[in-house]
Amino acid sequence: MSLKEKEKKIKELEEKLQRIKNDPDLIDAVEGKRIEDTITRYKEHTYSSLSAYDRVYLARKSERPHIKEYIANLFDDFIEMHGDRFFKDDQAIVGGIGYFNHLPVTVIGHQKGRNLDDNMKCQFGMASPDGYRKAMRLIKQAEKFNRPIITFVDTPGAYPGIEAEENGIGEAIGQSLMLLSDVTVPVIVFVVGEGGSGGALAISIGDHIAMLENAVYSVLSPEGFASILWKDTKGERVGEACEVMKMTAKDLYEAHIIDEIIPEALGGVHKDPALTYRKIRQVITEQLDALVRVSKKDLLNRRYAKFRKIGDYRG
Amino acid sequence: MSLKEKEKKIKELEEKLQRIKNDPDLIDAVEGKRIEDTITRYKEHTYSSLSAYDRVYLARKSERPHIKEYIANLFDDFIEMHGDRFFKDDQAIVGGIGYFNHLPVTVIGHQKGRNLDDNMKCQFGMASPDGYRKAMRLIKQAEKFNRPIITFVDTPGAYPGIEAEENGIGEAIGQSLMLLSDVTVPVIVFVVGEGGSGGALAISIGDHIAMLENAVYSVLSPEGFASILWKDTKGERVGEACEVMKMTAKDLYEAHIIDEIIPEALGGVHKDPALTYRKIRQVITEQLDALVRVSKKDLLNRRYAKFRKIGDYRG
Amino acid sequence: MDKLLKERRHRLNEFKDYLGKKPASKHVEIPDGIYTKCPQCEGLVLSSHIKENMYVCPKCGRHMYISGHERLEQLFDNGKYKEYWSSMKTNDPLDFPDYDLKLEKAKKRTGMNDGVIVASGRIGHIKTVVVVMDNHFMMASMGTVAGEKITRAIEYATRKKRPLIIFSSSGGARMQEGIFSLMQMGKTCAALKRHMNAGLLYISYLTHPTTGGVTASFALLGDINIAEPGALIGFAGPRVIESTLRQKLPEGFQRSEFLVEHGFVDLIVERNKSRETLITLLHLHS
Amino acid sequence: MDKLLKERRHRLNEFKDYLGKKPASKHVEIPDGIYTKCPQCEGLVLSSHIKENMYVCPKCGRHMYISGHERLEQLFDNGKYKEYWSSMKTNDPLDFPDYDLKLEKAKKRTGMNDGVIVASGRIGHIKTVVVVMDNHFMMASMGTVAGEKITRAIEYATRKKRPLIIFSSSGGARMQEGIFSLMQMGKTCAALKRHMNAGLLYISYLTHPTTGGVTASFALLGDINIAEPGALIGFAGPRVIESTLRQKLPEGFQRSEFLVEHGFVDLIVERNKSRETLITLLHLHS
Ligand SMILES: [Zn+2]
Ligand SMILES: [Zn+2]
Repeated sequence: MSLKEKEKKIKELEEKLQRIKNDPDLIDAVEGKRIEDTITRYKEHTYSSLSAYDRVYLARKSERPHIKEYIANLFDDFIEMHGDRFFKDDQAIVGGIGYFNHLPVTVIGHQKGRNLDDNMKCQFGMASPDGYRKAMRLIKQAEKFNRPIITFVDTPGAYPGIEAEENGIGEAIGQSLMLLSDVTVPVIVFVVGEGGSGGALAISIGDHIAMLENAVYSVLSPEGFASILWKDTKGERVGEACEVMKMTAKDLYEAHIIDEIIPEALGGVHKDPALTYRKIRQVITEQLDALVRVSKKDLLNRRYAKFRKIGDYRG
Repeated sequence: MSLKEKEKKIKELEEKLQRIKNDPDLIDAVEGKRIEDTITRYKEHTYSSLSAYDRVYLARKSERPHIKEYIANLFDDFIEMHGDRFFKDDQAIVGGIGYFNHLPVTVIGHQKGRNLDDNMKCQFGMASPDGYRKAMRLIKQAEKFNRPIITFVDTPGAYPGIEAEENGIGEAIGQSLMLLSDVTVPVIVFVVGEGGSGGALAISIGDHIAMLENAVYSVLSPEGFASILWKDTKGERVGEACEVMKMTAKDLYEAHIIDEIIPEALGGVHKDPALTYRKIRQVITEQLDALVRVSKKDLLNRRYAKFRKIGDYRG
Repeated sequence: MDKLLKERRHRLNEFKDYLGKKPASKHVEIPDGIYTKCPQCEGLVLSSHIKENMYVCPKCGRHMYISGHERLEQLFDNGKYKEYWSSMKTNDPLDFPDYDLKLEKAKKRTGMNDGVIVASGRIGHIKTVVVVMDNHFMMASMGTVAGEKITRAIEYATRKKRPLIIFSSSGGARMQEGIFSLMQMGKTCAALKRHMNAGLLYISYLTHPTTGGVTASFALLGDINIAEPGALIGFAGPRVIESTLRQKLPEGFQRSEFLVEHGFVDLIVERNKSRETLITLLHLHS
Repeated sequence: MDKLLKERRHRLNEFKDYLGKKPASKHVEIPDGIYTKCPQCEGLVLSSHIKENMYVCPKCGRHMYISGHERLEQLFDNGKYKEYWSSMKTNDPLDFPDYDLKLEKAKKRTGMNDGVIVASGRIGHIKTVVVVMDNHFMMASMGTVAGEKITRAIEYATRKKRPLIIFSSSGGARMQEGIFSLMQMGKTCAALKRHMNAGLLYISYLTHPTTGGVTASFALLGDINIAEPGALIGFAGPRVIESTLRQKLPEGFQRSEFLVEHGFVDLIVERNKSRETLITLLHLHS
């Protein structure tokens, strides 16, 4: 049974329990408790044995908090900044300035929409060159004012379209990688949902990379991967692709690609966002505390070494 | 009589003389010489008493050398570079790298066309934001490689159009002014034709500003000026505007806006471009010789002071 | 080429029309105690109400002309600020016909010697240098006085390590001072670069209308660009472009919202949120 | 969302088609002494003539596949260069099914351990570090070996203060090494930034086809970007885009000339002018 089906079953059971509870003729307290425990055990079992494919399903859930919720819950006096100063204000990337505790920080992240209208506006979180150029403008501004940068990554990938190619989506991502690799302020990255391809990487070069428990991060979507490598056009081997790609937080932590896993509530971050916000807040606090003490030179050298060492070769 | 009419008359006389000269029955050597002297005197008189309006007429002549001729005649191994890395390759601005004598330099200038086709391609030398952004890219590149910059100014002004406004023509000009004011390599500017408005100024912030004898440089075209200030829509007061605006090389030299006037052949640079190329070559040689000896700090301080002092106020 | 020139002439004529007639907000006089007709919604509002509302129409939100000094009073803590170089006057470098008369008239009308006011004081306790362009003085066009005062303001901010806010509003370069006006664009941008190099904050605050040489120099170079709602902001005037292209311009062309969409303005802030927003931004950068 | 995913899957399938079948130049085998049919003009040309002509069709100018080593021989003075790190092999970090077999096949076909060749030598007497991506080795996709070799090449150039030329050609990131491949984009760009900070010259030379993660990392970041005529250069493959948008792409989309027009390539240089142009550029920057 897929996680989607299991979740449907859980939902049905919970609704049933609710109906029973609300009808005093049908149940006594003891029996209610027993049913409740059964559901809880089923949930625990379901969510403690998630496959990589299940994580992909969870990572893409539209109920998950989006960038604006993270901003609202983690930062004070946030002011959103708009535009790349060349061409456009790409809604697929949100950026601005606010306080973390009492320290000014720059926040940048992908924006996915919740309804079709929003989805269209922000292209399902797939940014165009103008989005990455907006991000770069804000990164340079953060550097000028010595503000740490915190990014939230949640995108299926960069936008594949005529205008995006015309305006140099490849160039924009490359520039962004180069810029972040050398920016003299601390950069903390949170992969909170889907970390897809170069479009995700473009704002993921940082000093500390944390990933939510059910987030995924990969070179390409598992669908694309199965399709390219196995000519699987019907999606029959997507689950297999998810496993083999090692795209879950746990896989990436073990491969030393990310530094930390942020726990989510049972069933996903959206079941209890506050829990995850608290943990993220703690990570930012700890990291800023450590990173602002490091000299700019050491900061850059460490960041360089962090990415420099990724590889697996011999000879 | 306007200069245009006088030039027509000169041309007719010269053609007549040529016909006479070619017919041995019609003339003897002495008489030929006498007619020739008369023409020469008339030419000398005409071109030694040019009004500001006449200079505008000469400055706009399509026969004048354009940027590509200056490049071909002054620099070796020139390689043109294209594109702003954001959006477009604006043909209204030409830029590239070549040798001046044996020193690598970056050359940037406006490009006007000679025929309608070229005119359309390069918008009559009216650059769009992408043109100024291409120039800025090449200026930054010149700074990276410590190459002096030489600019050739010849534009009616920046392009007034929807796309130019959408893409921030004002922002692009402002950025260009800011960048050139602070670039750590020598910048030598030649106003070779029409120096129109912010579109000209954008590549005219330099350490040495030279202007061709018949070039003009002004806050706005005299037509625009007469129209705005005197509601002259029929062009009746354009001549007066030319005088009052003080837009000729001589006026600007006296007002300490430019540093040097480059002589042109009688009748305009196109009558003997080699003469003017020689003089430009000499100016570049002298200036580079002096400017490369100056420390970067002094170079920037002097350039700052040069523009800082322009003004005329009291109190 | 002749056709081009003719067209250019025509365009510029239209531009003049625009400069002379357009900015409706400029002509909304607000005498105390009587009603004023909003140029946008045409509603009648008590003039004193409009003034209390910082010259924003309470019915439709139209941001009308506010004098430079009124803006400064509403911006600085307790309305207190020091003005600099207010007596500076132009020497009329082109000796331009009737320019002196025009200046005299503008002075009588506004009590100022030029459209640019330089002020310094505290905003949310933070010492800040503020420039306001008041377009009741010859459209706050930029001649040598405006250029010099703005440059001095920037240099002062750099020297004192203070943030800088410029409220732009201008018809562009001042024609009567010809090339001297054009050069002020380079001068102000050069000064701004030094302020920027010093790591200081520059907020550009664009108000209706900002065009020409001001748009093409310091007005769009802010670390943060803010615009008032509905302000016209562009290099070439809309009529110039319209008559060049012989086609209708898109709805909202060159308005604040258009500039946000095209990536040149960070945020649109209503006048009654102006002080509050600036205080937040100043603190975030202090 | 499901529809989106389905579409994405469809797109990627098309992308695969593209990667697997498209680059016609890849499949033009040129055995000595017989005729070869040009994939563009379909003319028959003596194979030895094509080889002498640096694999450019003498009839229509089509730039066909040239092996990495042949390119290097034609580029360096007297065809002499030193190759680095040629024995480096991947450890197959994902332990990916059948990847080892694929690698073995590619090695047999090309004699190389990876599609990236790093070389150093003199070009017009100037010591230069050169990287060539040879797409006969698994489309020269970038896995950890390609990423490591390119990074070492850049670091070597930085350390020795030498100019760097990278001839790109790639299907993008190597899928079989998953996230490790993606990270090579960041690694190479970080190394490039240090080369740039040192004031050294980087010429990116784009050849057919350059797509995906190579386009979106170092390939468009040159101080000077050069392209071979008619090369396909893009992030998303044209079929991916076409099937997403369900419309015909414009003529010449993502070809070298298109990139010049849109401002991302400085110049298009024909292969027989390549060495001469690079010598001029190297000298201008030495
Ligand atoms: Zn109203
Ligand atoms: Zn052919």
